Amino acid sequence: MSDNIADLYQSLIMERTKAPHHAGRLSAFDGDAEGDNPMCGDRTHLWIRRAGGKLAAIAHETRGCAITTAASDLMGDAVLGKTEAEIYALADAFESLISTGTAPATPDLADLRALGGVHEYRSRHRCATLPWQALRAALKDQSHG
Amino acid sequence: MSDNIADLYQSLIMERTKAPHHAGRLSAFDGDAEGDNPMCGDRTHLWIRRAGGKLAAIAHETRGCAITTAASDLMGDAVLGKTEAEIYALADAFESLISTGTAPATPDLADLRALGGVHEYRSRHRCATLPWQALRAALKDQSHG
Amino acid sequence: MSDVLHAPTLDIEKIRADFPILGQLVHNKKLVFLDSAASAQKPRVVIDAMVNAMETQYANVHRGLHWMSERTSDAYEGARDKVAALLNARDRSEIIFTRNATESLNLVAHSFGRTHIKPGQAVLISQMEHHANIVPWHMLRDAHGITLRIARITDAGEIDMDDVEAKLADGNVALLSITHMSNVLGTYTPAARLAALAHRYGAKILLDGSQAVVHRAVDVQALDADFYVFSGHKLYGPSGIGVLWARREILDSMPPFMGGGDMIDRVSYERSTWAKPPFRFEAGTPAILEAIGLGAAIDYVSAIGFDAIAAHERDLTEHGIAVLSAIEGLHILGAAQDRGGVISFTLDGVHAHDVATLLDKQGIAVRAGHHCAEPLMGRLGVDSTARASFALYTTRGEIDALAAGLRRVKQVFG
Amino acid sequence: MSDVLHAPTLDIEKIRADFPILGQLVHNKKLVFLDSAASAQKPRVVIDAMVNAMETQYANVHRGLHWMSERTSDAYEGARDKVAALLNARDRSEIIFTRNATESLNLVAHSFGRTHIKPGQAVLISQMEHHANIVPWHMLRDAHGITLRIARITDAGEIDMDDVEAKLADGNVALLSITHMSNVLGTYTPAARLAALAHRYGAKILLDGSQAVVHRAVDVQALDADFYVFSGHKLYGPSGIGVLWARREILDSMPPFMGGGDMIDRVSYERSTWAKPPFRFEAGTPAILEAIGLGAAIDYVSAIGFDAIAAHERDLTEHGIAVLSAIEGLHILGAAQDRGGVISFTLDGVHAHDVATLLDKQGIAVRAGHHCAEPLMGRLGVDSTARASFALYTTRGEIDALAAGLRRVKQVFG
Ligand SMILES: Cc1ncc(COP(=O)(O)O)c(C=O)c1O
Ligand SMILES: Cc1ncc(COP(=O)(O)O)c(C=O)c1O
Repeated sequence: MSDNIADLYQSLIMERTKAPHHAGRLSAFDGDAEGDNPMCGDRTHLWIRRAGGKLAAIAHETRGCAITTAASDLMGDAVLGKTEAEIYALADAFESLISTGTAPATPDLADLRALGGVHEYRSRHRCATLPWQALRAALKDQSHG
Repeated sequence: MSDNIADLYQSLIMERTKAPHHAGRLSAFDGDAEGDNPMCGDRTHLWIRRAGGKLAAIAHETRGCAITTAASDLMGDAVLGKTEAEIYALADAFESLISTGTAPATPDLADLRALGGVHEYRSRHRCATLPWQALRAALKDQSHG
Repeated sequence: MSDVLHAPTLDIEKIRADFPILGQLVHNKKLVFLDSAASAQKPRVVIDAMVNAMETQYANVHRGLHWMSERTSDAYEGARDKVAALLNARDRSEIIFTRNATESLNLVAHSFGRTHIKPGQAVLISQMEHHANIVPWHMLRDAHGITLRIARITDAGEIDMDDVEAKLADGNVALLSITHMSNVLGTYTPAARLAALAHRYGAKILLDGSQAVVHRAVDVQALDADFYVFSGHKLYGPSGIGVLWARREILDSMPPFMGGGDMIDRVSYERSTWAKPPFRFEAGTPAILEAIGLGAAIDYVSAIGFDAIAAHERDLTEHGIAVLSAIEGLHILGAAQDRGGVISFTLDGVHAHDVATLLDKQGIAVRAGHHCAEPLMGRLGVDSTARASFALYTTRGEIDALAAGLRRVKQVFG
Repeated sequence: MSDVLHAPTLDIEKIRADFPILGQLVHNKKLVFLDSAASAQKPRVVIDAMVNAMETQYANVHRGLHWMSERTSDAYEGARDKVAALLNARDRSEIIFTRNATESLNLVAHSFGRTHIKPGQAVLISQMEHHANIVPWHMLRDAHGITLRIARITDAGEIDMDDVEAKLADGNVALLSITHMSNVLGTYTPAARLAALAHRYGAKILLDGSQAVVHRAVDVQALDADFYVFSGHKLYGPSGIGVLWARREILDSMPPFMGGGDMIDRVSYERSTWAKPPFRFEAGTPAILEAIGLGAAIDYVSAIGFDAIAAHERDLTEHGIAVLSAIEGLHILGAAQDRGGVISFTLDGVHAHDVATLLDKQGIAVRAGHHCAEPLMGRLGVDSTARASFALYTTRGEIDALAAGLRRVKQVFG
């Protein structure tokens, strides 16, 4: 659009909102967690499975705004095949991108940078970080150990 | 004083504050009442005696500011020898003088008009009307009937 | 935009000039402020009244014997007279200043609730209450053992009067506490009928007028209400000031909510005795400047007149329903016969948050979320809605801008 | 008048120019405002901050997704940061906005009092408390069965530390709630020593900083306090805003005081769950503009610096004691070693009300009465006092004018 009202909603975000790659549940998983934002009803449920010290599979069921849905899905891309340490580093870097507007050069946030525009909307920060909070919880989840 | 800071404190008020005519107690009385203003500790105790349908005697013990003390004392002058109906009319007229700044031509407020300046000081209204409230209570007092 | 004026007696351009903020740009777009139901903008006269007090006539109230304090007390108590006139209260002592409608409700729940509602007795609310008229009753229930009943609303978003009557019928309801206008659906409730019903079954009635008082003249005596609450900041006044009106005889029978200066008659180390209403319920230094600001706001709306305001807002609401309904995939919530200037809606395939953000980028302020009425969202089967709300300074042109803005939102999500 | 400046770093004429009201005339005399302990005047920057918000950046906070609401939320939460810095709080979430110190005290009495003080346990206050720190405890006692103990003051108007210890000694005191500076006698209490004493005997300590916070830097961590309360309007901020600071772990353990919007996590028809502090304690639309004004006031005093303010006020107080003591028949109440800018006095043969009225006629504003400390009047053996109180804008010349004014009062009564 001429005046870029949709800056925030980059095509990557819109694609993943309309057709998420990681939507669904895992039948075999070793961690899961829910995140929710009572203020607007955003809700995401995550399932993860590890193999050989790395994240081998991830799926999410997200009901919420475009930002939350895309954030869940792009997170899936970013964390697959990573170690827990790498995932926490990514989470920290992403949360810093959202809250401060900038992130360190490493780790490479890659496509997650599409969500950088959320920084300007303080009331939307939680939409972008909700999936990452759920992921931290899922990584700590012992109940399926 | 040159700039009349003491307008309110007319000589009649100062005289009666320093040397009240009706200070004291009645040994024989048929009504008494106390009035107080917790905000500043002003306190007045009134005793009255009727004879032949008229107020035959009145005395007060007043601890308070110059306005309250003078108001108690000038009230004594004004009500002595009056019937209850006349006293209530005076009370109404005086209270109107204080709250509105003007009073009807009758009944004649006479010296009570010295207190008219209190009208301009809303926070002092109660100082001037306190004795009259006590008098209304003393007139209704049945306990010594 | 066409700012055609349809309510004949309201000169909208003149009114808009009274509100300095309306000329602001947001994201380089002209501000279109459609969030007045959350809090309204302030006219110049309100700002000036507060500035004037701070610059020329300020001191603490009630306790001072000097000129500044007397003048400030006059202004503060003058604001009480204005509120009394606004609500047509029988007496100025029936007006209590609080921080906001929320505090007014908590005051009633705490003071009236713990002394006049017996454990086991019930408070009846409706399905379309703001949290401010739900949570205090939860707290009273948990502390004091009352029960809470919820009257149903119809699918049109109106009070189900049969259900209200059914829930009053056993005579065990001490208080019907109900909104006078829903902040989500815009529904005006039939307050006078509700009051008659409540009284028939021995209940008192509290009306939450937070929204209602902004749009129409309110007469608490004609409604035969027992309590009425609202917030100054929605009525074009400052934040930090709210109102509780209650019948004097009820106030006389209520203990204080908070203790401190100004609300006492006498204090010793051993005990305190209470002042009469309204002071009994105003502990400590009140919101002096804010009462003065609210007084100016009441003067302002009174000068315009609620007939003109109500007519203007009725026109805006009709226009809003017409142009928004024309947008494919847009659903307006509620279809009450009698409604004020609030329209909540959902847009297929677009979350309310995304609607609000994309409208904001166009300079258009709407609210999105549960509007502090989370249980109602469940009743309506939605997680959240977007809400456009209108004030006396809102124009048809702004509503057209909203409709155009929503079409662009749909394109982005298209 | 000679406005000689004795505190080297404070440019008093420049400061006075910041306060528009100080140029006003009262009864055609230049205003000499010596009633700042009741409520202080407002500097231009406070007025401007509020006007600027209303003119350019206003909407309801927290719940909005649009620009105006985000900017207003930023400003409101920014004010919280400023208060946290002023008190050197460990965390911003420890700052709760209330209406005034009175509400802060009632919040503690209600929420902490009913959950952390068991029936039969005691609250210890002193003989020189403001009603705001007496009446809430009477109410808690009557509702909840606590007891109230009163620590003595010495004839000099200082806390009798032995008596405090004696009244703490049985370990049954849950809370020592005590003024940090008396609004009648000017006495600063030894807050850090009182905190250590309270903690030694297992009590928490609340400091009523309504007066103290105005005159000196306060560091709640250095004092090792548990609760601290004050009002914005005495600190050159607007009315309608007060502060409660408490340690986060205490706040975490406290239930809400009022219920409504913004203080909840989730609400259903059946139950509500609470948000974390500070929001748990801020129900409904807060005093937004007032918090912004208070933030500006804090910036203002911080820029001047409490070292300079305290030095200036120490100088004024010494000067005031000297010139007032020289008046025959005038008696200053209290003679504490450590005191702030408040002097209460009586004048032989002249009631305090008459003193205040006759000074007012000369343009001089002082307070007269019991100063919301009625029990202390009994302890001091007086019905009422006159009180002159000083602020950062007060001059020696104004104190000289007070002394001259009092001499004229004596003439009238002579
Ligand atoms: C020591 C003290 N505590 C409490 C208060 C109460 O303050 P507020 O009336 O602002 O609640 C005051 C001021 O009047 C005070 O001086
Ligand atoms: C219907 C209704 N009730 C109560 C409230 C609470 O108002 P406040 O937040 O000003 O206390 C609101 C506004 O949010 C409302 O719309």
